[in-house]
Amino acid sequence: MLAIDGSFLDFKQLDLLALRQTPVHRLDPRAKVLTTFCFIVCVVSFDRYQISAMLPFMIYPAVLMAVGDLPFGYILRKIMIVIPFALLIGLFNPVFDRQVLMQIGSLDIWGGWISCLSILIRAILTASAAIILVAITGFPSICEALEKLKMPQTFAVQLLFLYRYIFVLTDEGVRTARARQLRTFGKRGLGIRHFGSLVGHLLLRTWERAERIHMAMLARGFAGEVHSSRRPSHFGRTEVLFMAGWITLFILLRIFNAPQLLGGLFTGTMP
Amino acid sequence: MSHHIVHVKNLQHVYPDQTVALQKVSFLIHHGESVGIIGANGAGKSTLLLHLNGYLAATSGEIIIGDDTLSKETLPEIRRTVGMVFQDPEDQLFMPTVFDDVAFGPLNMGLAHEEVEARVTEALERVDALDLREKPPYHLSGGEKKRVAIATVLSMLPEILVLDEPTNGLDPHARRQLISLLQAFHHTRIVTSHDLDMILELCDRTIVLHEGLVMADGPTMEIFSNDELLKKCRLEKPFAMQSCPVCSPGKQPLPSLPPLVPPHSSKPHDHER
Amino acid sequence: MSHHIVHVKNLQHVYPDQTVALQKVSFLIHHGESVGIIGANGAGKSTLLLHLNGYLAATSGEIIIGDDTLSKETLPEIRRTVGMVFQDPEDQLFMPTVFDDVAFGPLNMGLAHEEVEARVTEALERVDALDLREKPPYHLSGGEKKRVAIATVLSMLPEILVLDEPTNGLDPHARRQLISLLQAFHHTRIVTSHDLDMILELCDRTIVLHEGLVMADGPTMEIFSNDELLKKCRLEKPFAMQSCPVCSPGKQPLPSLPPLVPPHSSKPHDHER
Amino acid sequence: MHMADALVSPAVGGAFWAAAAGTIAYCSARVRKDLDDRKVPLMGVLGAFVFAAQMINFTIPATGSSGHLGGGLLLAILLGPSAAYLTIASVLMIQALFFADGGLLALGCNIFNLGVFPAFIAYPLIYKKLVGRDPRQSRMVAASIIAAVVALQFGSLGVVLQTVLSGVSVLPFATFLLLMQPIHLGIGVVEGVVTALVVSFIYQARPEILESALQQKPLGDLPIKSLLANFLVATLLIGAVLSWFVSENPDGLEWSIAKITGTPELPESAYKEHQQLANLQEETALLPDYALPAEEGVTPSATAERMGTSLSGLLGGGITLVVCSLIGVFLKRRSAAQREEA
Ligand SMILES: Nc1ncnc2c1ncn2[C@@H]1O[C@H](COP(=O)(O)OP(=O)(O)OP(=O)(O)O)[C@@H](O)[C@H]1O
Ligand SMILES: Nc1ncnc2c1ncn2[C@@H]1O[C@H](COP(=O)(O)OP(=O)(O)OP(=O)(O)O)[C@@H](O)[C@H]1O
Ligand SMILES: [Mg+2]
Ligand SMILES: [Mg+2]
Repeated sequence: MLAIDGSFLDFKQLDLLALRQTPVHRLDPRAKVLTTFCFIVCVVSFDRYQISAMLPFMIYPAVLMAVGDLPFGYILRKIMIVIPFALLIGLFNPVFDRQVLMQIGSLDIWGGWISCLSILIRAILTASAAIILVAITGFPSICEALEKLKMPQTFAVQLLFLYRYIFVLTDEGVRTARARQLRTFGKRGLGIRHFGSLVGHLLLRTWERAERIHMAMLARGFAGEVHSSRRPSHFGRTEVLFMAGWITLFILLRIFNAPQLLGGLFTGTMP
Repeated sequence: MSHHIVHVKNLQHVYPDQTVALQKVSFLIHHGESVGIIGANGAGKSTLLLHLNGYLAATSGEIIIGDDTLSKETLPEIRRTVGMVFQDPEDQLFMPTVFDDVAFGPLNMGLAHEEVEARVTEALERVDALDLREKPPYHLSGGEKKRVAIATVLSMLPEILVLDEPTNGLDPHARRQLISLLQAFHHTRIVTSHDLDMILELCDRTIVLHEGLVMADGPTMEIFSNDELLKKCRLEKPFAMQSCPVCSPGKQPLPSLPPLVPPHSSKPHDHER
Repeated sequence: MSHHIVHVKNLQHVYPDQTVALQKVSFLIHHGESVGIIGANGAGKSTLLLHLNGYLAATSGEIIIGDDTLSKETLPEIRRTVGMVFQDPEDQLFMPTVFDDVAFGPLNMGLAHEEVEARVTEALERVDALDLREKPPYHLSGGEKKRVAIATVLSMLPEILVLDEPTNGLDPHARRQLISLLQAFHHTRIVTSHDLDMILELCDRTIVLHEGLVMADGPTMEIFSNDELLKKCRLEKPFAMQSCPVCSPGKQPLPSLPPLVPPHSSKPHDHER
Repeated sequence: MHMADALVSPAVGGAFWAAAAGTIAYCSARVRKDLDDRKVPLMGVLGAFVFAAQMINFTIPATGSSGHLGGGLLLAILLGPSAAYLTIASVLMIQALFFADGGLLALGCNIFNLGVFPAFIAYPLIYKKLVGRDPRQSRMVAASIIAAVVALQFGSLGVVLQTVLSGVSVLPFATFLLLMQPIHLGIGVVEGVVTALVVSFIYQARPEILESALQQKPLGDLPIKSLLANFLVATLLIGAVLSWFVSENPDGLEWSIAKITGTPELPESAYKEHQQLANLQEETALLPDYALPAEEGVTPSATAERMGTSLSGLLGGGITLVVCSLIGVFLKRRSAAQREEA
């Protein structure tokens, strides 16, 4: 149970990070969303045996974490949570792909190991990009950006409601789970029948809350449309520079294997 | 402009499951009055309030706000006139930031952006929450949430302010702040609460509901002096009017007064350890 | 049997997001005492209570219940000893009927069915809710829910009863009932609340929390006579003491007593129409 | 089980993004047309409910392991297909952003796998048909189980197909399928039982909630069959294109460059320098090409050469990491200093 409280709080903290005021926080959210997307596409477009060429992409999360004043340990912890799934599938690679691609001393390195490591690096890169995006933008602004990029309004608005009430409802969920746990005396888990009733109660309360929210909206003149109160944000020169700079860098790094060139300088394998 | 009376005539409400929440309720509230509505759990207070801005439709009876009888046509105008603050501010603060939330009503009224800005600033200033503008509501404390919830309503410049149990869950300090805030308004105020001391401070007039009926309606002091009435309606005198337990332990509502030196204090507490 | 003391030593709690909710809290509560824990919103009251039955683990410090120090091994035994009633009864009632809910704890303790039956009946009787046995909890009123929530805990025969804001949202009558109910227990009772009048009636001893520290611990009467302390901790005197000329000399309790015939009553109210 | 960015190729991710986005647009239009302005807050709050419910675990009988509610089918039952689809999509979006669960590029795949099947197949074609207008407990349990199993089987099939098509994992199709489908059979049964329990609880407490969902008009002007047919065609097309794509050229960027320049290889740059660099890259990549043959008889000299190139790759990689971190540390110091001044 404590673990759950913990991960939920993580959620709150990520949200708090978005309230900071740094140059990257102030950028128009569209620029950040699009850049993140390009980053991810470039990273996943590497072929499955590629490792070294992906490493320079670390520069993007590193710079944003630094400029955005994000706590490194915290972001790292969040990334660690995601890695197991990718690794789970990736670990099958050494089983099925045993062609020897490389030898270190007398040790054969199978293609499977390489591609597994490649998956791991992808997971770290893409996960950190997503988490950093939220931490420097904030969820509501991401929604706003997506709406400007033509996401339907109905979807955007209900997404905002979802986000808003996650905090309230998970609190409720935690308290209910807690009340139950305190009367179970170390018996693990919950019988499935009890589960139905417990979640049913939670659903009932949720439904009633939705009715009250709707009531509050009507009381303030809601007539089916949520008007954006945002002052028009502008996509200015800074944004263009930010996007153009990063995307150019991503493409260059995608085409040229920088570490290889760099390493070549030292080992003298430059042609 | 009308003089913004609230006139409820023979209001009855039956919920779909046949619960009769209001049997026959009538009263007239004049402009600028501050009226408390009190009653036991389930007496029908919240149900009554939800009629005042047309969220619930009366089973029978009539409601007149200002010059308009409540009906489908007058609903938008009436919702603009009657500002409703719900019991749980969580339900009322549903937008991503405090600013968005306070701007929600004015935007729905179709106002221009500068006008909205101005109203939001003014409303937040009045509840002393201007510095919370950009915060998301889930990072506010209970008292702050309540104040912002009131601002969301003030920004629509309502003539009548309706509040359901505003002091619930607040600590004494936050409660005191809220009461001062409400005292400073010149709107008509209609307030329900179980906090009878708040009613005593805030409201000149009190309406007592009991099982969907108006049992009494009159000056707050008179109502709270009527022991029989209070008892019948599952109410009590406000504590401020009950005698002080320290000074008059003789005749008094407390079953047993704790001795001034309780048994345990013979041993020293070791919270200093 | 042990004498069921509750001994908290240098308790500190830091939430995962680095909020320091309790800085250093120590106290000793003896068997049969009734102790109030008061403080402003966010002072750490609920956090403290959640430690007493091991739901939250202390960041540092120690908790001794009866003869056992709270630890992983003693947890089941301690949860049996300490019965916890949460603020919102909705959180606590999750089974299809009241009976199931009250039986949930005893069944988990592995008791035989007759024994469970007996305990449920006894617990419901004590809170005067035997006739609600077969009802689903979502159809109960606020006061009823509260009483059933207490029964769910009583059925486990706890030695120590811990209640978080038990009177919140109850009408004066239900509140009075609840207080009498609690007064009749001989368990150790630990109660938090913003309802200081309830604390005054129910608790001989009061602990004042402020920003995670114990600011005072002593006889309730003494605490509530200390104006300076109360002010510092964002608290007020209980209302019953505010109006008393002896207890609050000088300062008139009610800012201004409304005249017995308020201005508006010159016109007759027409709620009888 | 979620698809992850690390396993998806840009082509597969992009194709399903397009499919998901199209469906979202369609469903949003439908919900708007409903004119039930209660629906939008309700969808949002129920989405949040799914998160809350997922924090509560139950014990799966006879296994000792624990599970939680998935929620897709439940949402469909409470909200109807279009609104449920949008809600599921937004739940997944939050998971992708906040927990990096799945990932942004794989989001399209996940919305497709976990949204389309429960909302547009399992609920209208199975659950609704089986329960009809008579939600008795036994019928409801059976219908929920079947519907949930079908939805999850399709969903996990989707994960398998997308993974295999992407070609990042080398799990053979058949093996992967044999791994995934039985697991999801179990998960489906549990999901069905749990959904049925929650629904019957609601039916007892507030029957009108379910009735209003049941009364909803069938999917109006665009009949569900044609919608499904569209899905089917789209999926087949995507599948066909992708399989060609994967077998022909595993590298999306190279492919698109080839597409743009009309040549099958990287553009033979007119500039000599560029040409040189391109060669260089080809020769010195840690593992230059996906299709690199790994026959037995690799000559010693070839091995040595490869050793050389991989060494430089490792070294260069190490240096790159150090440089990245140093830049990070430097920037952090600087911005901290600036804040101090301010
Ligand atoms: N949605 C509903 N459906 C059916 N009955 C309802 C509904 N809401 C309230 N009731 C019933 O109507 C009656 C009046 O309820 P109401 O909420 O108005 O009371 P209240 O005076 O506000 O009580 P409290 O002090 O507890 O807030 C109660 O008996 C209640 O059970
Ligand atoms: N789960 C949590 N994560 C982080 N901080 C928390 C959490 N719960 C409470 N807090 C913080 O810890 C402090 C103490 O909270 P707590 O709930 O114990 O206060 P309280 O005295 O019970 O207040 P109230 O009178 O409003 O119930 C507050 O600052 C609160 O914001
Ligand atoms: Mg009410
Ligand atoms: Mg508390």
